[in-house]
Amino acid sequence: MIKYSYIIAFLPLLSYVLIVFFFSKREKTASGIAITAVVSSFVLSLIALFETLADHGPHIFEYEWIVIPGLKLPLSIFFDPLTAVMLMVVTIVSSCVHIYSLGYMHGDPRFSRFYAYLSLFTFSMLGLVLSGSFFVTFIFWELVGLTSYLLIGFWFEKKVASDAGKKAFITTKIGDLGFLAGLLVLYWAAGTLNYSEVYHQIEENQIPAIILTAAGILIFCGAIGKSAQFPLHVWLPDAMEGPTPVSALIHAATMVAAGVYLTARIMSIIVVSHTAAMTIAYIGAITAFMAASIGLVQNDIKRVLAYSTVSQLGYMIMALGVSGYTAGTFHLMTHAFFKALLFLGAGSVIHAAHTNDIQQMGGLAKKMPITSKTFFIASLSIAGIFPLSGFWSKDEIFASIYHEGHYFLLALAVLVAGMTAFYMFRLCFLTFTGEARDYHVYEHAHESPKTMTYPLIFLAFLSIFAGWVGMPWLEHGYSSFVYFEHPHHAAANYVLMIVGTIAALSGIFLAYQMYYKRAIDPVKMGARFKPVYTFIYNKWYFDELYMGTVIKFAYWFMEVLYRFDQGVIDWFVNFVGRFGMFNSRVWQTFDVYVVDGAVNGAGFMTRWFAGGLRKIQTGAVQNYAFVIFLGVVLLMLFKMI
Amino acid sequence: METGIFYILAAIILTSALMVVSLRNIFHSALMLILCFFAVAGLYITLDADFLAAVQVLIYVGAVTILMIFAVMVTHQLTGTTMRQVNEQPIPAALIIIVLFILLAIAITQTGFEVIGKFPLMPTVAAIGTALMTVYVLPFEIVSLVLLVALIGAIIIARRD
Amino acid sequence: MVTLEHYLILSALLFCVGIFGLLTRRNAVGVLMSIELMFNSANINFIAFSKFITPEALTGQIFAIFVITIAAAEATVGLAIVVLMYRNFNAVNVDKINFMKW
Amino acid sequence: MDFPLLTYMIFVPLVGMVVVMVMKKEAHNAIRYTSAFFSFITFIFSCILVARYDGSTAQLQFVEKVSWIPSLGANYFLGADGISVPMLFLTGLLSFLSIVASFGITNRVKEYFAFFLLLEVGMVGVFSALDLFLFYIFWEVMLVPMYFLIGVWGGPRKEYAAIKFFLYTLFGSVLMLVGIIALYFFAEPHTLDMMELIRRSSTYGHTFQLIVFAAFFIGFAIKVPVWPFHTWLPDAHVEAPTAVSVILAGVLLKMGTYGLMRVSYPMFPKAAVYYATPIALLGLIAIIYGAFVSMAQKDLKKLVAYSSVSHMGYCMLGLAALTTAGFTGCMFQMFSHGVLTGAMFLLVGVLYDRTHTREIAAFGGLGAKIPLYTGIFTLFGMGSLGLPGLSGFVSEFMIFVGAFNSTYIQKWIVILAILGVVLTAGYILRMIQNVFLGPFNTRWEGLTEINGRELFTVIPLAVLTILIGVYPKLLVNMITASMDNVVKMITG
Repeated sequence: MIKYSYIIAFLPLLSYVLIVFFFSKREKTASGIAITAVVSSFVLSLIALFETLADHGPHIFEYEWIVIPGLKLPLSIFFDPLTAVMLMVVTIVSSCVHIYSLGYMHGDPRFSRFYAYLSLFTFSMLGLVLSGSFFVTFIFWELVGLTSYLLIGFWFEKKVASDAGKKAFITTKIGDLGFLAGLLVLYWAAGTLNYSEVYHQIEENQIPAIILTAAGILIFCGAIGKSAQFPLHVWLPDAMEGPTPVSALIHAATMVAAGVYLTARIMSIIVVSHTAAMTIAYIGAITAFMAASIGLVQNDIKRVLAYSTVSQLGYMIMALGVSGYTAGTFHLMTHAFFKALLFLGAGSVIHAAHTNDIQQMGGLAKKMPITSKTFFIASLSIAGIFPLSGFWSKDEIFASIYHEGHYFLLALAVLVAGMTAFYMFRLCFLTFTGEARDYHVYEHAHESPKTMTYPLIFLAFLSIFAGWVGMPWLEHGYSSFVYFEHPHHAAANYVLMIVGTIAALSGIFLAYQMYYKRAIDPVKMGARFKPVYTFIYNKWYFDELYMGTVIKFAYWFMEVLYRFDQGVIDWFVNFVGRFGMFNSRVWQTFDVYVVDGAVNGAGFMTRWFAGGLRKIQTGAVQNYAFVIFLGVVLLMLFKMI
Repeated sequence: METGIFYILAAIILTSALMVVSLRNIFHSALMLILCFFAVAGLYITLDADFLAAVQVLIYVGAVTILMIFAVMVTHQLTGTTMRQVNEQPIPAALIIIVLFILLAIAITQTGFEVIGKFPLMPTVAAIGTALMTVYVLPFEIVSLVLLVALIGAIIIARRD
Repeated sequence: MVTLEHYLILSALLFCVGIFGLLTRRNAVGVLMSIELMFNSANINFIAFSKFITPEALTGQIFAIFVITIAAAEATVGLAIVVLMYRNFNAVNVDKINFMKW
Repeated sequence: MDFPLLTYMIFVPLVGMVVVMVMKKEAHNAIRYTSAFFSFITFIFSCILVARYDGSTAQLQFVEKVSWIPSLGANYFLGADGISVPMLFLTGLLSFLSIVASFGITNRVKEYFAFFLLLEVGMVGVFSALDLFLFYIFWEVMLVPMYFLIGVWGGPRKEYAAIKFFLYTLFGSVLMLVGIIALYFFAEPHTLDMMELIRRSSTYGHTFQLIVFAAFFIGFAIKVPVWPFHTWLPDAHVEAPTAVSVILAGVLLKMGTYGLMRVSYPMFPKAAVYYATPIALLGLIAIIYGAFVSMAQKDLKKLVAYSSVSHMGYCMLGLAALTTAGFTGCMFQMFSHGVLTGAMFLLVGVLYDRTHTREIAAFGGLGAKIPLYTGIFTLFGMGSLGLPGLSGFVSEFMIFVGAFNSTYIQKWIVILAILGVVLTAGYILRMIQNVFLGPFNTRWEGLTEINGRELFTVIPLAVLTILIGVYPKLLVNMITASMDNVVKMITG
């Protein structure tokens, strides 16, 4: 299967083409095709996974694309265990979302188009995962960006939605600038962009360290954009304007994780370049902390989850930054499942409650048993409670950081773990427990249809057990499958496990006290720490900062340049034109009065003389005769005198 | 005697010529022209040119003047004596002929002609005939042609078409 | 004694009178008459010269004959023109026939 | 010499023009279909050209050479290689589509189509002439119909735009003529044969190269247009009728870069190296400046016009690189930009025909009303902003790689030029959002979907942009041998 792994990606593309060209009017068929395609991809990925388990590879395939002297860009596939895992993640989450959307998008006027976009996204994401060179990655990187744009702005009649789409596209594009520049630097230095060849050259020390650092950081810029890392994280919360299944698929589980995937792909650079590694680690750490802090106080259920995503992505990036290849990718996988579950659960809630505001919810557990139960499982998992998936992956991250000796980062990671637990349970308690704060919402709430709850159950199952493959005691667990260079098999560190669990439990306890028992009044807390509260409630004022600086500058600059264009360049052109006109008028004057004057003068003189002279021409023969004789007389006089 | 005849003839010629150019009635002018031609013919005789005198009378008086009189008759309704017969330049014309005459007279008197004396009067008809048919035969024939052309031309011009 | 000069002066006078007529007469026939006068003056000259300078050659007389012939031809054509003028322009005054004016 | 394909390509439209001229003035439909027929024949010829072209060699193909003005050394010398074949194809295609798109013209139909066919003659001629004299003649031939097409069938400020276009281009032509004359007299024995002149390029002195190159460069730069000679472009585009804008953006702009690639660079290799950095800087300025100014536009057509300035800036950057990748990218970008911008203008024209406004702010939410149109427009918009899978990306990437790997220009220029990518995304997305997304502007309740004829004009372009975007080898294989040849001539 690995040999034909491109089929995995092309099935959804086929589905996209079919839907767009043939079934855009037939919703049932369209969704059927899309689901069939993605499930088939899942099955094929599963086969590929088993093949990879047998032979880790990497398996490399190349298809000629552009070959010109000095530039060779093949379409290549690089199939290693990470690819296999990513394929699984993408196809599983995508399948769940496809099925879930049957219920969620039911009755939408652009139902088949939604499935078309989902298929296109799945294709792009699978392509991204399969790609065997930075160049091909970049291609699919842009394509997932496009589908993200299209899906965020799916309900484009809402101004906020179309704004959010645009913001997402442009913000990630800024990161892509770095990615592109990194590709250029890397290509310039290495002469190839294929993973295998680049890795090989790095191993052989053929590329100077400084260039590697530059290339690494530049490529990581792409990840900053795509994975919504500080300082380009601002687009992700806004992206929640898209349909919730989209948020689950693209903006929680897969596309945003592509940045992490890319960072994992530059692990070779990270291990050689300390600067690059630390840049990555600290950006991850800052992001994790910042996003978690913002998540503490948000009231929009999807925004809380969005900040949670940003925070968790920061976690993964931080792990990769400290060379925790296994840890980062492991957390990527577990996070994909429970975060997708959280989003789908939130979608289910929104579907039922028709609101995003958790302050208006409450007590929904009674109305929505499956949703609330799965949601709790996912929350426990993300908080890192033994023995759920999140616990294992988070523990792996702690272990990696600890192993590399970055104690400050470790402390931060633990703190963020506590904060995560707090805001997740704040969300759970406010949504599902207690009294209904908005009776109207409560009254209309109902459990979602089966198409929506089955994926929830399936994902809940994964949220519990998917992490078990990474138990430190397993001899042939995750760490011996996905690893960098050689299996990194750390022994179980019970101290870190306990510390992590304590952090999570204390977060949950605090949330319990504040939002379930109401022992501590959150409003009072907010009032007491007013400046901090306002600061984090307003998301650290990043949007305002960017609006006030970059955007404002761009707008100002474009106006200035346009004015310059009209006022200076075009003015000059017109001036030249006008000067020409003026000149021609001057010369015209000269021409009329001097040159033409001379010509006309000559003519005039001639006329004047002639006018005199022609009077001689009387026409009377005798006058002529007279003159003749006069002439004779004169001649004689002349001769004789 | 000879001198007397000359002066009488000269007087007749000049008087009649002046009347030709100055008479109001063109018909009278034509008559005066005949007189003038006769006088000139007389003058030819004094110059021993008997044949030419005859020709003068025959052609000028007999043909040309009669032709002129015919023309005058044809155009008679326009040649009434009431009209001014002289144009606006008699005074300049007079001045110029006076000056011209003075100059001619000066030229004539100043020039020393080599006069070869007088020959006795003798008939010239035979001599002229011989000359015309021998030495001057070509000009003679050309002139006859010119006459012919002039005749035809006159007919063509005057023809009413 | 009548000398060559006498004849020449007479001829000159006649010539001048002819010119006067040529320059002043309005009637075309009058103009033609004046021209005949001038021809005659020229003939007088020819014959006078013939008599006084080349008495035996008769060249002057022959020339005079030619002049007379030409004069006759001239008169014919001239009078034809006069008739034509009269017919076409209803005028025989030469100063009226001034199409060449300006 | 077998079938004289290029001659046929040049003269079929000319015959068409004559036929149109003798047709009855009132027979509008007959005139339309006749012109479409003749341009279609030309298009078929261009397809045959592409099919029979052998891209594996840089040799000239389809050569026709007939002595023309022996006293001047001017020949009727035609030929095609990798530089001209894609342009000829583009000309054939866009002319045909433009003529179909102009079926809506009702004013002075006969003259319009006659001029259009004459324009096609000039364009095909420019791209196939290999004799400088012939080249110059075709160059001027195409100027006159363009002037009238803008000046007679244009918008409210058509006279201004037409005069500006005409004078500006004429100014460039004059400089070019000076260059041609200089070359003619410098070459011993005097010749106007481009290939011969290129062969002798090593004999030209350094200073001579610098000066004559500059003369040619300004001549061509006005056509491209390179900043700061670009201001005729927005005016001409905005005022010109839709189809003329398409030709203007799709083909005429390419003549500038084509000229640089055909004449300036191979003939003056030393100057090309000497001027590499200034040209790269001009390209950089054009990219950034054009993008920013596009962003400030409130008129759809003007936006697309300024985006052309930006996109042609990439071409200049690729040229300045003096690498095969850069040159191939430049050529690819020329083709791709012709397709994309041509389509954009067609689409703007479609909208304008229905709404009689091009003001971006007047629209909004059209995506719900005319989804098909929106989809196509978005496709070309994405192509324009360099989305992978569409043609724009391939060319941009090749240009960037080519320029970055070049030894002739500094790296920071390229890095700054990359900024253009995000700026392009900025203005394209802003435009798409303001026109198609957001709440529906009820003023356009009666708006109808794109019709069959209009679809017919844009679908080939859409197919093309996807085709060469996904499988660029189609085009790359056609051009790269020639590009490599040119680069080798310059860098030795």
